[in-house]
Amino acid sequence: MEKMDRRDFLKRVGAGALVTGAGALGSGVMVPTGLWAQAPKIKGPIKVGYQAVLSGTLAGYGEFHKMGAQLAVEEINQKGGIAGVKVEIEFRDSTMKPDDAIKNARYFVDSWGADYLAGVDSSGQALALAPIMDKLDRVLMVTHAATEKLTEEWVFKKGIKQIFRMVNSTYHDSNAAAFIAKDLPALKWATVSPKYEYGFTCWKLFQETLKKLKPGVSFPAESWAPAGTTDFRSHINTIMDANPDGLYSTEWAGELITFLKQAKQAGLFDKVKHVMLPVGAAMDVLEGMGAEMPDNLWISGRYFFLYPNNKDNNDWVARFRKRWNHYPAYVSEAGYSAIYALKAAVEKSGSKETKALIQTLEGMELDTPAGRRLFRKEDHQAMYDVPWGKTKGDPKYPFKIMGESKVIPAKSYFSRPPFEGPGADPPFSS
Amino acid sequence: MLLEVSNIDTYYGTSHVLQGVSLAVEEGEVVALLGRNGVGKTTTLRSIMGLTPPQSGSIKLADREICGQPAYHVARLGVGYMPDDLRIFPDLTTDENLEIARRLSKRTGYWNRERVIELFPKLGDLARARGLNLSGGEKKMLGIGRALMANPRLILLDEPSEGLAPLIVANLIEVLGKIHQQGVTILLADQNLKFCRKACHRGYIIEKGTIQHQGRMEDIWNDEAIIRKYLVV
Amino acid sequence: MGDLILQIRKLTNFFGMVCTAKELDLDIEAGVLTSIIGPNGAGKSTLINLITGNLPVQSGSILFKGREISRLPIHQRVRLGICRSFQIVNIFPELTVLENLLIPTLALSGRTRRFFAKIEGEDRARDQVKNLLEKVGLAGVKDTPANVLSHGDQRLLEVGVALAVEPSLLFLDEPTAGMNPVERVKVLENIRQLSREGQTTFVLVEHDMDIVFSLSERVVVLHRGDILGDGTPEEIKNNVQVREVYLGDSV
Amino acid sequence: MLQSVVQVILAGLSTGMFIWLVASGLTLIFGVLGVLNFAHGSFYMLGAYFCFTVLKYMGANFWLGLILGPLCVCVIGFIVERFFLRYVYHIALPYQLLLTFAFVLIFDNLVKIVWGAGSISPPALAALGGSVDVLGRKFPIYNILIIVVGPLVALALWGMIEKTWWGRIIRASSSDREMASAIGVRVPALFTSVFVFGTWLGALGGGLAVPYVGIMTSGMGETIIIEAFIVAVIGGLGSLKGAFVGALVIGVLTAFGTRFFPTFDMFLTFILMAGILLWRPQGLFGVAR
Amino acid sequence: MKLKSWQMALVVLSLLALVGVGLFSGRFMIYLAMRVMILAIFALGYNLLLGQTGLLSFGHGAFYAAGAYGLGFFGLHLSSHPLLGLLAAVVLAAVLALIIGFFCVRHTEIYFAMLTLAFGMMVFSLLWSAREVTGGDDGLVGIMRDPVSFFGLLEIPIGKDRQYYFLVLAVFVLSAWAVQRIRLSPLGLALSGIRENANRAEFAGLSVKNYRLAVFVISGAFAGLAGGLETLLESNARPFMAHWGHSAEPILVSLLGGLQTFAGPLAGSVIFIAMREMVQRFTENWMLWFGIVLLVIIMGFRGGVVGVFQRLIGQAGGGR
Repeated sequence: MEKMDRRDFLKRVGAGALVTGAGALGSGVMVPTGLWAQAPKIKGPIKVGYQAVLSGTLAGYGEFHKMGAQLAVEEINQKGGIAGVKVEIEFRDSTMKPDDAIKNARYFVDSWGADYLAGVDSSGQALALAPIMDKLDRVLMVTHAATEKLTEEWVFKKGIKQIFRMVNSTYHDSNAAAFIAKDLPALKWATVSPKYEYGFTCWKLFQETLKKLKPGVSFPAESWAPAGTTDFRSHINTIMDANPDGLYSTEWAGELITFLKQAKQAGLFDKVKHVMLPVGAAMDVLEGMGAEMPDNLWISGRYFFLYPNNKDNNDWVARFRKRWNHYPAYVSEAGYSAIYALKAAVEKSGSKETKALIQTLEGMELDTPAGRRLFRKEDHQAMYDVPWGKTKGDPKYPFKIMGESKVIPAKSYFSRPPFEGPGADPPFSS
Repeated sequence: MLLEVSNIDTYYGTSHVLQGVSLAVEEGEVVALLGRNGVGKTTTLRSIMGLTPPQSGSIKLADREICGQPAYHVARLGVGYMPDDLRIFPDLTTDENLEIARRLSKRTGYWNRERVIELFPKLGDLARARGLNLSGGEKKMLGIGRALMANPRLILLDEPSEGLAPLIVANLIEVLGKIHQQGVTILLADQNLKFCRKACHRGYIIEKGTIQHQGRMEDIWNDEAIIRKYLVV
Repeated sequence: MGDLILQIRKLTNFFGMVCTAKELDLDIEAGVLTSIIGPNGAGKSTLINLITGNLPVQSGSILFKGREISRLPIHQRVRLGICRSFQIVNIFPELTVLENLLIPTLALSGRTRRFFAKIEGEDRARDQVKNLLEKVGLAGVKDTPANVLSHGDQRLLEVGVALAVEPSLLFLDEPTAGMNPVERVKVLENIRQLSREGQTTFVLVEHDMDIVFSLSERVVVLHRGDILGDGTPEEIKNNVQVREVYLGDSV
Repeated sequence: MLQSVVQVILAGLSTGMFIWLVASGLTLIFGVLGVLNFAHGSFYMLGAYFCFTVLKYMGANFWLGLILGPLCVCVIGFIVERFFLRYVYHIALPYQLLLTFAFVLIFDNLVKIVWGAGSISPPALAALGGSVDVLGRKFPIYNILIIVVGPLVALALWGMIEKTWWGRIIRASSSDREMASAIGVRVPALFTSVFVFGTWLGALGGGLAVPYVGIMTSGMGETIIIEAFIVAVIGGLGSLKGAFVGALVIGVLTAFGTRFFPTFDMFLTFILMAGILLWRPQGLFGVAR
Repeated sequence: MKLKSWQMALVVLSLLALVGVGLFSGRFMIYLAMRVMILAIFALGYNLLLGQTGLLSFGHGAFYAAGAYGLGFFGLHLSSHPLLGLLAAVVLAAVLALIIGFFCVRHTEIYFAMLTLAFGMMVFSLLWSAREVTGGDDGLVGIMRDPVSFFGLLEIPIGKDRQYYFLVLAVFVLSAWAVQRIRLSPLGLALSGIRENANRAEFAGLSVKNYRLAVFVISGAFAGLAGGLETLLESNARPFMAHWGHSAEPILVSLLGGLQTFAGPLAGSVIFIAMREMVQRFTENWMLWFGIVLLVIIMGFRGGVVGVFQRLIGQAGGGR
């Protein structure tokens, strides 16, 4: 395995940034420029196969995916497409089942003729797709599934180069949370988390990192809720029996709403002062909880529409709201950016061939609503910063927002891989 | 003619059970359907009731065609039925078994709970006992009582004397007499010739799905050849 | 003749709800065509159910050829040589006549365990079934599904299926019910013939007294779970008690 | 420890009563019609959505929504029974399951089309949103309401079945359809009415579920129907008493399992189910069919 | 039972078509065809239980999963020989079916269905919970298709989908042939007898319980075979395979095609996968339309598609 030290890595990143920067020079972010209009003509439309869950209890996530990706396609086509070629997009229901994910991907590539794949919600689906991606040989831009194994094992170790991930992985949900937690006056942490790999992994990483960052901590209780839990009363009891100072929970979507509502009723937030919800800043949760959302919970997500507070992002949120009458969810941003990543890659490489796209995407920097993303060459993970903050009310919004945001730089908690061995685990003191 | 069954053919699956059965019952008569096991007595009653609709033929109740009508319709026209296995509703108490039959029929008349209990005083003591806890004899009383509660013009009784001790059979004859006095027409199917002789006016003898003989009960009783042929060893 | 093929001792709990439990003793002699008669609810069917295993025996013993069988499952009793036909048609309705008869024939020789052989290749069983078809007179309809046969033919098939396991003791529960006269004669001839051959001891439950008296060598009268009469047809015909039972109790 | 156990029992009771509300309709329908209605979970879901809609658009209060919402679902139940289910009573069980399963697919998607794909999270009820103190820990008033409502529904059902005229006809018809028709019961009409009533029970459960669960989604019926199935099977299919006891057992067992054996709580439910079925195939209070 | 000439022609044509798909079709078609064949193996075996013997199991997903995980474990820890792996899949599934079947076959109808459901879900929750061994909900991932090697003398690569297709086709044809042999064997006849009239079968000298257990194990083995094949195709095994929702698939397929025919599960598998695929192409609310189609089939084509087809042929040919 090729060894690489940090300086090398930074150099490459720097170089990538330079190139990309040059490409974007003098133009508004995301706005197609004339620079690549002269590029050799690409044949036919560029086809994007996008799969997300469109049925069942999580169907709302699929809709948010669609809004983002659809908006990007509309914008791009309105302005003449990618390098003069129209973008076509087709959505398919992934049903959250791995075998359906595989079937969809095969359909997109082998039958419909997709040039680029995006979407995928669950870790199980992403991992099921990983082994066949080299055979399908299309770039798969994962916009939701969070398992670190995808980029760490399949891209980095096994060299399945077709896989990229637009969003944060479990490292953000666990390690970054630990970085926040270490500064909180809480020594005893407990969790109520989903009873599947995502929940298990995040809790394990959170504990490991926090232990290193703050040796005195203990973890007196954990409680696991199977998918589809509608009643968290017993889980809440488990936590309250342990009497912790802090609660960490990777519950998400509807189940997080249910959990928060029931925990509030049970007075959990009166007893436990420090609560961390790594995916609590999702729009469905914030909107769903509305005014009932307790104040002062630490929340984060893959993206939050008020961050970064700059013109690009604010304009995008405005466009999104105008088009869909919704605030963008994090999957919307990921879906949107996934299409723009394709655009950037195609325009830069002048080709829609997978090989060219991979080469271009590796190390590419991309300005997106969530801020500047860097696709790490080694594991194809997009590096970008997502804030943590505490819930608070704001008269401008009918729901609680993230106040007092705190940004942990992605690279400080996101270093493993490619840096294996001693010192690769957080805390990653430089 | 209150009941006129003409030439009905009834099948159970492929089994041609009734082969052109015809019989008639006058208003106010007590008529017996005699025959050994398995000759078609039960099926005849079920066909009249609409539980096993005949494939062809005609059944008229007071000149109204009821062949092929659903059972509940026949019941509401005033036909009471007691099946051979009685089929007392096991989850219902004695009172409820009676009540349900009365309220479902829109007919009014002589018969009500008090009158039935007058007829079978034992049922008064068992008012709150569930059907499944009753003895065979008690069920039989309840079965007859239930059939009466609808104030029917005609009741069909399947094997009323079967399994009853001699003393009770005698009692039953008395009871049927009382019922008859109230103007109820009775068609019963039974194997017990002595019982039928005392309880009925006329009799039909059925064998292998066809009526073989008919006549006044006294005549049948005195016809040794007929008895030997159709009824006894 | 004269060997006891079946000995029933102190069998209880075998008839309907009407009467209290009594104990019953009954012997069946090998080779003697026996009929069991009695009015409804006398306990005839229950008795057969107990002997053949359809109902569990509560107490008492049943010895078949000297062997206690009252706790054995049905199929083991069948393999020992006890079989029965049913009062209501009880065959394999959607299978053809041939298949109906093949099942017991193959089962008897343990060949139904063969899961990869072709049924066409089961020559021995096919020969046996062919004989049987001739015997019961269904050869002409052998490929007809059983449920489209006439009722009489279904009854014939019912008897045929029971015979196919080559029982040494066979209970026939109203074998001629629902048959037309021609079929009836055919069945009765068969029974008489087979009984004479002596491999099978027949026990008949019948209501048709013509049949009972013309066929049986011994008649047992059951009434409320009790044996009311037992003897030759002539003896039974002249038994006053029996007559009473059929015409109704002393009213 | 005592505090913990009491809390777990309370949580188990409220879970159990919840499942009971859904299982009661399922059991009633099976007991009388002999049909395993897989779409019962859909009625639960539709109940939730209709209650919510009544609440939202008619400006009605929660109780009125709880009355009107399920009534709307009854209309759907009527259509399902009268025009579809009625024709499969006499055919084999798998077809019945398949038919009701088809309705699950249809209703789930119709809800998605009509109300949108995302979860809907209605605001908490002002009056019942609070909590009371039980051994030093808060317990929601609404859960207490459910713990009370569950037995009340059981009592009402029991009273209806045992004491009313309609209940008598139901009992008579469920044990002997043919005899019931022979004394004048219009059995098909009765079945329709029972099905519609069962639908109403399921929809009522759905309406009550929303403040309890906090959200509703287009697939919300699928989890609950499995739990209701398990409960109905353990208790004995068709036995309301069994469903009630089964719901309590499963509710409390799940609560204890979650609290004390977190790894195998799912496993426990099914091992209990298998154990009971092996010991008594007809379920705790079922009658062998 | 002799094949009629049109049936023979249909078989030959289907085989030719299948080979043609493998040789000339696009990759997606090949993939779909493999899914259809794997589902068909599952359903054909299952239908020995449901159609032939009349037992409704809601737990055959457990045996499918046993095959999938069996092949997965075998491949990851012992040998990555695909045929040995498939053998391991079948053996593990059959053993599991023997154990579960032992408890279940004494009951029938709805009780049998519910018991098998409970056992199947137990397997599901074990697969889900025993993360260290099974990988939890992520399942076993990355099971590769090594070449089929015959003692090192001959190696047939199956890495590419088109190559693997012919292995699946071969297994499928063998399975279909085997199932048909079983259907037409003395055992098959005995099973039909048990379905038609268990009491009479008992009086024909059959130990009904043992025969039920035997067919339970046989159908479980076919489920395991299908599970193993799918694991090789998708290179993963996942707990959902044991879920009742997956157990319901062969039921659905058999009912769609027709319960009491050999071709029923085959036709059902084609319809199930092809219809879903087609509906999915024109609407995202595919479940709605799928539900409506199901409704129409149940209300209108009760004997399944094959049953209706046969009736048409029968009418055209003038009776049976």
